[in-house]
Amino acid sequence: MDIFSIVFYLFAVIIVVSAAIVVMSKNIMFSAFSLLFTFFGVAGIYVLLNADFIAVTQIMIYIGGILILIIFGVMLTTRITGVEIKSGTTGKIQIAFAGLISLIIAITMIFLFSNTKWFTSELQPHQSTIENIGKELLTNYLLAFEAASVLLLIAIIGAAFIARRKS
Amino acid sequence: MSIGLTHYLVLAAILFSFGIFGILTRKNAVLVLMGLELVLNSANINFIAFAKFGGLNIQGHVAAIFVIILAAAEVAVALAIVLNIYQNYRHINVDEIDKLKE
Amino acid sequence: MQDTIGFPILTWLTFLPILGMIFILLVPSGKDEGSKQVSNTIIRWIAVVVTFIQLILAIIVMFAYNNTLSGVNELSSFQFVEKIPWIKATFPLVGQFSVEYFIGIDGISAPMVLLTAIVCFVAVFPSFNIDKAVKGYFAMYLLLDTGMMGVFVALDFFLFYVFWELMLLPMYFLIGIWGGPRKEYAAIKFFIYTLVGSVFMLLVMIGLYFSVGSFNMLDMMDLTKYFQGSIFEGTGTTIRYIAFMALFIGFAIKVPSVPFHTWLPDAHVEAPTPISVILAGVLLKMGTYGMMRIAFPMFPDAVGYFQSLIAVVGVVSIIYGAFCALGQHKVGMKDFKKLIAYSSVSHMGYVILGMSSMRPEGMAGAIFQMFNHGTITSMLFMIVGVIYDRSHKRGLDDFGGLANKMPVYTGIMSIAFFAAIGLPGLSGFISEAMVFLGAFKTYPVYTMISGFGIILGAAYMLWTLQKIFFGKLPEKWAGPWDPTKKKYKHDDLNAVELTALVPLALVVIYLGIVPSPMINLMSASVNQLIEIMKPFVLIGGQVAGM
Amino acid sequence: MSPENILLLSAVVLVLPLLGFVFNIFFGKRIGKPSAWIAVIILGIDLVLSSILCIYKLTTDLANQTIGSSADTLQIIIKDGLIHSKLIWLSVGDVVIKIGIGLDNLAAIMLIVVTLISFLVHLFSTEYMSGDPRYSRYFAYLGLFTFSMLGIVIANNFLFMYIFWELVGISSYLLIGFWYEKKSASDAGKKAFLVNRIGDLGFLIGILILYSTFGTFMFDEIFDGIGSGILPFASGSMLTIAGICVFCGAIGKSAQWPLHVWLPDAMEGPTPVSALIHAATMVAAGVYLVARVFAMFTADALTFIAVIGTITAFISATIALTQVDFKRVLAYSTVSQLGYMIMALGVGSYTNGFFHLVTHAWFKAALFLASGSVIHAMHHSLHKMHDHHTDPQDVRNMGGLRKTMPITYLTFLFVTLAIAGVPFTSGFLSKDGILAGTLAYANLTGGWHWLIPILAFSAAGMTAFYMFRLLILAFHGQPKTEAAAKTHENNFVIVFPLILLSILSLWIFYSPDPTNASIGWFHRAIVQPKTAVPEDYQWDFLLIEENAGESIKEHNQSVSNHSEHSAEQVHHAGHHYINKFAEEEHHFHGTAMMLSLLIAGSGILLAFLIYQFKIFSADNLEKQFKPLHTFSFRKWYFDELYHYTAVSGIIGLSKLLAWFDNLIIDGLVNLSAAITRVSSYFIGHFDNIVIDGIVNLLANITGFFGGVLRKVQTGQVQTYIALLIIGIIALIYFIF
Repeated sequence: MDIFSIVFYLFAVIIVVSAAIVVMSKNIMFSAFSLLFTFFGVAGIYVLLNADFIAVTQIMIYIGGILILIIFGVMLTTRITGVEIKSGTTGKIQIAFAGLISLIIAITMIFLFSNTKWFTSELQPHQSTIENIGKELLTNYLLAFEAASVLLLIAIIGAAFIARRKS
Repeated sequence: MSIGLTHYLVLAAILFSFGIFGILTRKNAVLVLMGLELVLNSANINFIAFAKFGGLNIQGHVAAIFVIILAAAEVAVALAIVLNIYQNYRHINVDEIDKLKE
Repeated sequence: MQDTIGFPILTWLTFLPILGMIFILLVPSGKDEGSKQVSNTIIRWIAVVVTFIQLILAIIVMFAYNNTLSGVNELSSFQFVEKIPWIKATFPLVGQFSVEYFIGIDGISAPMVLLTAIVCFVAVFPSFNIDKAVKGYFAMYLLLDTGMMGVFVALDFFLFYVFWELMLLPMYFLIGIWGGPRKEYAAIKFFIYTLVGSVFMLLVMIGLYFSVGSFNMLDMMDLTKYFQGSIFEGTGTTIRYIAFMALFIGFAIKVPSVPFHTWLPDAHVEAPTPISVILAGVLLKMGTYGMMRIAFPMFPDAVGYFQSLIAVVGVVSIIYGAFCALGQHKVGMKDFKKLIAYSSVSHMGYVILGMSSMRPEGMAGAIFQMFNHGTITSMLFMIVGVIYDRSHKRGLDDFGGLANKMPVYTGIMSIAFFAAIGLPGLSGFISEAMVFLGAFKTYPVYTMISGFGIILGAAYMLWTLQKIFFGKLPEKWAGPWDPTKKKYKHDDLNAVELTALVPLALVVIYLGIVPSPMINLMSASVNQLIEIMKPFVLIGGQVAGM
Repeated sequence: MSPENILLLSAVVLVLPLLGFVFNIFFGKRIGKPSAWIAVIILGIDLVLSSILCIYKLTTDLANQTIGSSADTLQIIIKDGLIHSKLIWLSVGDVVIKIGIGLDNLAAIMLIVVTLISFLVHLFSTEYMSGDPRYSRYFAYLGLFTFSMLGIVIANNFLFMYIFWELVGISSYLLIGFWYEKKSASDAGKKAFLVNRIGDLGFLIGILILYSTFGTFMFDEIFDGIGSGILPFASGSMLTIAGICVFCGAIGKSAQWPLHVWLPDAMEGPTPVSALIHAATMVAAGVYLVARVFAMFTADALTFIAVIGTITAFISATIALTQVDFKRVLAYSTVSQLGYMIMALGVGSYTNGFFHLVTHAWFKAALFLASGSVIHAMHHSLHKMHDHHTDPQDVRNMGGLRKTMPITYLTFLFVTLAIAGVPFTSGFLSKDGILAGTLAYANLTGGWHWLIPILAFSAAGMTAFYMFRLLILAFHGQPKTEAAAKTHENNFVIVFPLILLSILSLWIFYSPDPTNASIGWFHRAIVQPKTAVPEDYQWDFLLIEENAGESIKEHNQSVSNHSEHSAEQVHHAGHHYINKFAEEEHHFHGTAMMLSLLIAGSGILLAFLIYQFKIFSADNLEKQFKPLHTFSFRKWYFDELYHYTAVSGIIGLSKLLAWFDNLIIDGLVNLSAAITRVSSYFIGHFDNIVIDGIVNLLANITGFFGGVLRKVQTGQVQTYIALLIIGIIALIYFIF
């Protein structure tokens, strides 16, 4: 077992455990903080996959943006002092049913992934991806890029519009 | 056995399942959103894994970036909706919001 | 490829109205009566400004235009060309499907571009009288403008077709919503007629595409580029004759030539004034333009086969249209607009006759006649619009003695009428004379027959002139003070109407005295077109040796 | 003057009236009455300039030269006394269309005719039209007309000719219909324009034939082409047809039979206009055209021209015998005289034909202006009496004007003598020449051609008769109405043109010998051009004899160099006739003179016997020859004939076609639409009942199951997601 594997499994464990906490914890704040670890773990996996830019993006956007947003959402919608800080689940039968479904899908996917002969290419020597991503974004994916920026703009405006307090 | 493509895929599958579980079980809309984030992250792992091993190369990275962008937008809008729901219902329990039924 | 300006001017020319349309749609419509007025005024002036800029651009194009270059089927001598891949898709069975955004002008389209810009600009002014759904009206108007301009600059058949259909839709709504009492009938009739024409065109277009492998019109004109064994390969085959006939009918509906003309009187009668102006001024030209741009150079062999038939269609249109116009004095509604509609049929017949001659004079005369008919008929329809606005009548028997009440109006109208009957010194004469000169060399007998058209033309025009303007003023025209309109009903032209009419009158007079700028514009292209046709068609020469 | 300057000056002469037109159209109304004087001054300048041009042209012998080549934009050519320019107007591919103006003796003399009469008419109109609400507009139209007429005169190509031809038509339309409140006036304008258009169509076809043959509009190039043996469609008869087609233009404009019907109606226009347009200039344009392109007419075409001219001269003379409207008599006399000119050109008497044009222009303009003077006076007198029903133009309301309007009477008398062909007038000279020409022609060709001189002489007799009838009825005897008695002589502005024009009708201005015009300057200046038509298609007597050309040149030179005495000597010395026809004409000169004097004298005598001395009662004669009288009075029923054939035919056809278009063609379209609608109605019902029934059945079944499955729809997002995922799993298993 080389150091690479160790690191991978370390991150994998972090991810799995924290994800489990996210979905199972009764306390919504716990969930939120576990989500932080999950995101960190995923960022680590990205690093292992030579995706430096994506890893940085993951940290900056997911952790710096999305997570903060979610926490704000929690705070805004939950009376901190009230009873509702703990989030309930939907009931025993549903939990069992959902667990079953999740299990089935997990087993199915793992089965599929491990039994498929993926087409694999030679590993590329590692190089910084930032420059290439930049080029791609501004050439082949220019339209998509622009569309995405418009989408973000719309999302901002839309979010502000939806969330505004009705007079 | 060195860490290969399958490892990453399996990890992603597990993450995905957790995400689905979260979405299906939680009452709180914000927690549902967290589940959704997990699902998106698992997808991203797949993209990046294929970028490295499957010859998807830089395109995989770009796709991942777009997923992240979409996630950001989605969270913003979804939280806005959540706030709106909160203002209307004074709670954000998704199982009690069944106006769609009518 | 000549790009003398270094600026995609044709794209601007074409899509500027769309930009204007967006602006117009952004203007908030007011809630109360006062703010509604304000927003309507803003919308109207946006339309004026947009079409005016378009006109300026068109004039710039004309100045920058190099009239020694021929165009027609040579890519290298087209001007202001823009060529960008637009749609590119690969289908498993069909193969690659590619459409280009390919535009440019040559001597055939240049006069039409100018005409479109002029007519669209002047027709804005009579549109000021539209009070119903102003925003929608002008949005449609500008969309129509883009469609028309696009048809004249497109060099890719698919693009051409797209613009062709694009212009159809706003026209349908403009007639169907803002039209007269039988507007639905007229709009549907117009729509179906034109759609039938488009279907013919579409079929041939697809056939050509499979034969050439692209929608590039210039490739379609090159017989050597046709695939081996494709349906339109070779010359003189039956399928090519059928295809040409389909195209010809498709375009003849638009012209409209007898016997495909009956949509025109109805559409004109029901359409509001500015739409009549555009319909007669620009839309009809698309038919003959399509023949010159597409049907003729792509199927020269079929033109040779059907040449005398085309000439006959022209002659019949001239005579039949003139007779029907004359008949409007006696039967039916005695509608002024209907009379002009039939006169359009007659005048467009000269274009077809000129084209069929395949002589440089005839061909150039045909293009020039297209331009002149556009300006003259626009004037005529606006003239009808002027009295219709004042009296809400346009029957030929409803008026009389207007010359005394409205002298300026009568003066401008005389110019239009005399231009329409081909008075020398006005532009209509030059083009008709050139058509005659060319056509006589190829078809002397047909030309002599069509000569009766000028007598009939004079007859119905002078008759109209007499009924409406001469004689004694009838009682109702001594009309009382109309308090709602704050003017006498028979007021002479106001500033808005003058702005629309005077430029056209000046163009008509100027081109009547100095036609060479316009003729030089098209000269090289006309020659090139005739070069393409030469191996296949009958071209009259000096008749001495015959 | 250099050639450029001559042409420049001609262009100035041409354009000046146009400036007047533009000025009066835009500013005339604002400045009011002075606008007329501006027009008069412009015409005065024009008159001076054209006089300079004419005198220079007639007295100078220009050497042949060419400035510039045919490829240049502007080329100036002097050849055989014609100085002209060629300017490239349009070029399309290999087709080059040129225009230009030219000046030769013919045009130079015509310039004076047009500008002088136009000037006098302008002057006359300042008084005659005063008080009209569209006073300045009237002068604008006069300017436009003068411009167009001058354009016809100095055109050197068919295209220009045709352009100005049409412009003349339109300005005449505007002027005839000037009082457009009257329906009859606007009708007359329309009629004039349309009838002219029929002739113009022929003209256009003629031009098209020539253009398609020679590829040019230039007169000289076309003549050269014909001369070098190129014929349209390689056939001489096509050349004849081309000639006849071109002549059709003249038939229309010069009101020749069968298109003469517009001219009498055109008298609805203001009287000065009638003098300018319908007496002296515009109607003479047809004659001018024939003279201008004389070189291209074949023998057959010339015969056709002569026959048309003769018929016109005769028919209109018979109509004029019975008309009672002052101006209509003059109108028919104009038609008749125009027929004379056309006939003269047709028989080959080129110089005399054109000579008659000029002399006729003076005296007919004078007649019309005199009639204008009479009508003006009658109108005023009626106006003072507040009588608005009596027709001021009807000769039956006049009489005795000799005493109240002495100057008008004297001038009218003099020009009536001129038109009747009494010696010492210009009319005598020119008419005599024409009659001699017809005799010569008939003698040379023989056969039925003798009808031409016979009809010509009888028309001359009738002319003398009806002119004196008019004179006697209007001026002699007792006033027949109160209004006539109260008329007054008009003021100087009206009378001056009358005097000037009647002075111009003296013989002395054209020839020192009152019996023979051929020794005057006019006949030296205007010489029949060398015919371009190949000998096979031309009368041999019209061909210019080879040696004759030389002697003519010498003759001309000697004339310009020596005194008239020596000219006379050369004249009598013998062989200088340009062709056989001229010689024959000379021989018949004496006979024609005697005959015409006899016939005119008897015509005048008869008029005096009937109307002055009442030896024969006019009423009795009328009763006796009732059918003939009615036939003449109703103008041979030409108007009715045309109305019931051509006009009704065309209107009927147009009605039919409009109806056909409305009902049949549109009907077919609507029928197909209706068929579609009906079939769609049935299909719709089928669709509604059968197909829709099946669909509804299915829908009910679905509804039932839907009701069952409805319970699944909880409205909860999570349930939906769960179901979705189950679906996906199922799909995965289904696939693999």
